[in-house]
Amino acid sequence: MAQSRLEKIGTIFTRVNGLIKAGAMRFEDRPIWYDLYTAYPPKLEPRYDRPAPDIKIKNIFYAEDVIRAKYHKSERHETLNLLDARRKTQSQNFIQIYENLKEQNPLDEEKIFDTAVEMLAEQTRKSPEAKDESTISLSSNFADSLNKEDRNKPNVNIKKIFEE
Amino acid sequence: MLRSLCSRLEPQSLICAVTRGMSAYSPHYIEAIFSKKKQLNLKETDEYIKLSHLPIKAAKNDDSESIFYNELVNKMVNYITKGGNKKLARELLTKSFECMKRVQIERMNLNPESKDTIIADPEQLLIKAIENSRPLLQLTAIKRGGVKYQVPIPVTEKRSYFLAMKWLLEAAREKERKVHLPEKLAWEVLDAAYNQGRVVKRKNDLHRQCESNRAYAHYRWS
Amino acid sequence: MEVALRIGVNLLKINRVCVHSASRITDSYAKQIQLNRDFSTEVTVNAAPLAVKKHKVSKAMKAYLERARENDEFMKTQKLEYQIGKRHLANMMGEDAETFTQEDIDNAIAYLFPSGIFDKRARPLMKSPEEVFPARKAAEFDETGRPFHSMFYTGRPNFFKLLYDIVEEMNKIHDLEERMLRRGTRADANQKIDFTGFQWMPKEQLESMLVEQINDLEYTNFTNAMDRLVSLPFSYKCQNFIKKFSKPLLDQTKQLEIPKPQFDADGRQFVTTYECLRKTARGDVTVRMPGTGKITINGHDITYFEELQSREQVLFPLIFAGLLGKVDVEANVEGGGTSGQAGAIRWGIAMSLRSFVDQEMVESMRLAGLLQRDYRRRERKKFGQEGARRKYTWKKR
Amino acid sequence: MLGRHSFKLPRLTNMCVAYSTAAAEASVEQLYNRPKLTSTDYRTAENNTKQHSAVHEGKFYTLSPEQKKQLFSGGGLPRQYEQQIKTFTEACLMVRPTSLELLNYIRNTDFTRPVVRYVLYGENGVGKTLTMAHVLHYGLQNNFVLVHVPWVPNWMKRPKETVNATTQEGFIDLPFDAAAWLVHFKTQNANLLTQLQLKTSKDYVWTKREATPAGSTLLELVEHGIARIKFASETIAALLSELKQHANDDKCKIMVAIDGFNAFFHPETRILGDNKQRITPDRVTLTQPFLDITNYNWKNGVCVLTVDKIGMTEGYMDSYLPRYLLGKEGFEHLDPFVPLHVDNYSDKEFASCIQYYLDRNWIQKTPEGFDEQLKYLSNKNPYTLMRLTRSL
Amino acid sequence: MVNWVIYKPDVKMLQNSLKSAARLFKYQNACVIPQRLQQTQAAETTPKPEPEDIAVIEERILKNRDYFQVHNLFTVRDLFNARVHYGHKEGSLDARMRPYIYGSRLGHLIFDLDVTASHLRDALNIAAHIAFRDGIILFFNRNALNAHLVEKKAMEAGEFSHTRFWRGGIFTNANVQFGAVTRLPDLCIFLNTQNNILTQHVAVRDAAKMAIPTIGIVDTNCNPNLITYPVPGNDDSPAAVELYCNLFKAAILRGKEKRRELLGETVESNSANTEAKSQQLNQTE
Repeated sequence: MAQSRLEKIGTIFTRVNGLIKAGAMRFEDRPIWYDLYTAYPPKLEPRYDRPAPDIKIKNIFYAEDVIRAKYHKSERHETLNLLDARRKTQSQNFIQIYENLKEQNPLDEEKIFDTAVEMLAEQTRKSPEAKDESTISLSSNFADSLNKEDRNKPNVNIKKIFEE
Repeated sequence: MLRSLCSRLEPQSLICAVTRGMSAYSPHYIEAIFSKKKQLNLKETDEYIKLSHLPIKAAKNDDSESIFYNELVNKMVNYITKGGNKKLARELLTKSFECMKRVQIERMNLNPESKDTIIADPEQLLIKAIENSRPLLQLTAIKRGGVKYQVPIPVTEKRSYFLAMKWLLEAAREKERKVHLPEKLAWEVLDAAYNQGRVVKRKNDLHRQCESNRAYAHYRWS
Repeated sequence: MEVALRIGVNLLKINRVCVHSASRITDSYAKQIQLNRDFSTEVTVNAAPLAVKKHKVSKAMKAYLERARENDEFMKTQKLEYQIGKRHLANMMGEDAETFTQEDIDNAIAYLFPSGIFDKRARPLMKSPEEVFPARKAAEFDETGRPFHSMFYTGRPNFFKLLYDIVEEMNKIHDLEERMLRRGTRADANQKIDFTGFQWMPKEQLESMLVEQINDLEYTNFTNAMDRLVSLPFSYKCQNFIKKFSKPLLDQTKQLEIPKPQFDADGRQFVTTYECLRKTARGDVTVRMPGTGKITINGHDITYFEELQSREQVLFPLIFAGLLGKVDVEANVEGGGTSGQAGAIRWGIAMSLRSFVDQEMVESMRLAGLLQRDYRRRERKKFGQEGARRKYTWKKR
Repeated sequence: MLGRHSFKLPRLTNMCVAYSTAAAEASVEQLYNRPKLTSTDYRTAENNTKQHSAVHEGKFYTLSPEQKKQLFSGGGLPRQYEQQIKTFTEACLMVRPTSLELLNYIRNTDFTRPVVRYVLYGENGVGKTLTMAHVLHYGLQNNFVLVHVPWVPNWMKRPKETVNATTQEGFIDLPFDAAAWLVHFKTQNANLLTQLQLKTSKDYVWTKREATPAGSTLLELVEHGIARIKFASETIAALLSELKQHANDDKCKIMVAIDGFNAFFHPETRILGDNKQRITPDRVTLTQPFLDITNYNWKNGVCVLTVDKIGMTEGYMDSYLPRYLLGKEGFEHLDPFVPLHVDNYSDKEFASCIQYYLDRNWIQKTPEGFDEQLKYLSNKNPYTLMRLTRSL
Repeated sequence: MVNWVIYKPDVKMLQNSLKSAARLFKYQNACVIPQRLQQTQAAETTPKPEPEDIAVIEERILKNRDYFQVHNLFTVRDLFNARVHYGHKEGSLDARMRPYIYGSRLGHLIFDLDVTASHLRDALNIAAHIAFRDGIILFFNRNALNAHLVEKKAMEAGEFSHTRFWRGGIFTNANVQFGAVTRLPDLCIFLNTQNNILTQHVAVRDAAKMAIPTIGIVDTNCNPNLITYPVPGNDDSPAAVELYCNLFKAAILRGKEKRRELLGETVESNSANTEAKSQQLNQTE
């Protein structure tokens, strides 16, 4: 190909463009992407020596992080099943309970926290699923996915996958 | 002793992963199993069927099924050998066997009532001697902070056999020069078989030293 | 307009047929790959199109067609020359040129050009040009230069497609296993593939099957992947796939044919093994079946060997087979030392004894390493070294 | 597959354990599995060699220690056999077919006829010397005067001292060896000679002062030879001629037993002459008397000779046959002689030998088929068998 | 956007560490292109009696900003579900990726999915156009975990893939390496732009050398400079990669379908295309 192979100068477009202008490449022989590039140029020029912008990375924090941190300090970390997007995590539950309580009686934060912890414990004790969740094994996964299949068919059409 | 439970000089697996670079055989060849007893043992396992598809290396020219064959004795012959003169080495060991046997038979004849307690089989004597002079621990110099410590480390089984045979031979070789090696070796082996003599002493010395240096034992891994 | 278009397309098709006929592909698998190319766009125009494209043959295709044509012409002349040569040869040998086969040609060549050279490649030969000139790969792309194979750019498309297929099989089996587990059924242990007695297709064969050169690492990748596939509990479901790449190992004992014993003047059975080699010794050994255990070596008895070790070696197979004192052995050896001669006789006796023992004992003898010829030789001395391995003592100066 | 391997490991170690214990058990087993020994199979109580017959073939008989001392204190048994006797604490000899044959001949000899020369020959280590020992025992028990040379090649190969002979020009004298032989002769025959009271027939003048007058006993002659080593060789010559004389006069029977007789006809000895050249055996003063006594020109005697390959030196050991070993000269010297081939053990002898060894605790390892293996390894050669069983 | 990030903030850490864990399950719910969006909006081209050269059409459709309607292939919510927003840890950040990053959550970088979405749409548009112009599209991926997936999707799209060790010179020395004059791809799609030792894939450089446009999923530790159409996003999670693959496949198939429609061709027997068809049928259900 009649072109410079030095990728560090300009962009692919400028290089091909230069060739066409200089007559080393006929316009009819231009590559397929040439028109596309002119029509839809990339947001930033793909130059090798494009300098890095000096943008500061901001930290992401939320208001409830304070209470979440407090919760995590007292409670041990739970095991999560990443494949299960439906179930809420313990801390999410906790925060929800906490927020609810706070709305009801905006009083002593300590007290609310304690009651929220108690309520959460109550909740986990009630639901049998919680126990299963603590021990993730293959069988529980299967059981889980079976349930999933029953509950929301359109979401997980496992049957179709296997038929492929 | 735990050690006695382990096999002696036995390869742990039939198919060894280590291949020698210059070997005349392709790496998938396995060592010959020329002992009938071992073959019978193998036959009970399902390993045997697998073996039927594997190519086997030829048996070595010192392997045989004859009454003279013993693995340990063979090893000993190899250790005695100098400059490839195995014939001489075997002759020497045979002579020392003869010597041992004569001594033992004479002892038997001296007091016939203890006939059953005296071992006269030189092969058994040698094995016993080697078992008696096998060390359990060994000292190695390990450098820690510029100081070399004599650290006791356990000896692998194979090495312990090697050391025992080496010591026996060294003891036999360094005695006064007028006595021939076979006789000296015979004396050493007889001594060691009765758990006395220089080789056993050497082993005990080493063990004692290891015991006194036990404080350094942790340098082995730290 | 429509008609013209059709003709054009037909022409195109014919063109492709030409390409195909020009390509000579040796292997079926490769052919199969070629046939179900997913990426050729085989089309017919059925309705009035909204657009037309200019028929453009890519540079790559042009170059390929040119090469194919040249190759064809070359092969044509070669074939012609071969036919003429065959005729001449037939005339020389005084036979009919029409019925002159390749075998006849080989014989004629061996007769007319007696060669003292043993290297196969150095001998004169006359073969059909198809065998002599390596087959060339067919075009791997269509007229627009678009490759047929999805993994064309990896350089070894067939091999990587094979790896892809293996993973595909594995995924299928995984899915099956999941379904089965959910149903509560386990894999049938009886149907489990027993891979003992099989091995994967050797590299060379795989290469010829794929029409691609692969390196050792890639071959191990292949075998590892296949091993993994076999180790799956439901692997028997893809037995056919596995079978395609496995090769049964022959029973080692069955590989060697056991000679039938002959009968000598006394009516005794005997077997002679010639070419008993070990180190530089060579000899031949005769074993006679009902015997008294007489051993004759070069006219002497066993005292021909002075060392015990050599005698033990000679007796080893006899002791092992339990035939000591039941057969007579006659051996002639020359060359080499005592150990080598004893080894040669040992091998000879063992090989001959196979005819007199049962199959189980033969296997047992093989396991004992008696039937394996010992190919080890003295290692040569190297210059700059004291011996084969030992180096000279290092001196600073 | 992986899983299976991991299962394998413990089992393998188990196997090893089994193996090592099995080895120990086997050694115990061996002790009890020994074949029952019945002493009549391999032993005979018949110590009188005169009574030995085919019944006793292949069996061991015991030599009483005194007789053993008398016969073989000056040599006559192979060194390793001596060692074995020491270890076994008894001297046993096997009755071999060849010795039986020989004894039979001797028993039926007509002693008025010229002496018959018997030549024992055979491969190395088949038991020629021990056959001769058996015959010597017979001679001792039957009042033969024994003229026994334990091993002639000793004189020709490694003499203790060589001196130029004083009486015979160009000859070499071996005074120490000669004296040693005289001592040997004396121990063997002292009793008999005192009984027989053989006298010298003429004066022997050694020097101006020393002389052995006629009529002195042969023992005195021998004593003189031992005392005056310088004249030992001449004493032997005199002694042998006197003995021959007496035998011709029917005063005694003589048994000549010379082991390694072919050494007298060896092309060369290791003795160096004046000009540092190896000399031939006929120039050794000891040769002539023994050649004389093996001549056929006397009666009342038997000559038992052995020819042996190892009596020769390197390059002359191609065959064990008498014609080869004796050479033309020696063959002609002996010419009418009875060749007796000593062979390897027969099966019966071999079995009895193994049993004897087992009895003496010489063979300690007796796995199955050990005798069979020994048989083929040794080719039933007695000496090889002895060597093989050393380490067992 | 903010809300989505808040949605499950503390699951994030674990998920991120599990990014490259073995694929136990199909990430079906995350990766299937939502049905509501999948219908191609019929292009508003009225049939004309006289067929014109396709080049003219190619030229003309460029005027349409989004001729193949790629913007409706996915929503930002889909991206979120497929965990596209997870970046690597702060320490491994390549400074040139800063503009694409929303922020750092406890040391883990989070992509700005709005930016990602717009970049992705650009990239899909280009891919569809290239496919429409009968260009060769080559998929790259050096992550062994996703290699099979990428190969499979490329095959389904009727395009090419290279997920193996890159032997230098495949582009730059193609005529020698393939032993013949070879047409190089017209577009390279990198599902990750790094090779297995976490340096830049050599093909990125080679493509720039040979003037081949590239589309690349760039993670926070990648260099986006040489990539013509970079798409910032998580390049490790199988879920994310599956989503990208599906999107690119859909875009390419749309381009091809269009072309075929215009040329009036129908497919005879072609497994990949039948598959595409069946999928289309699924979509129309």
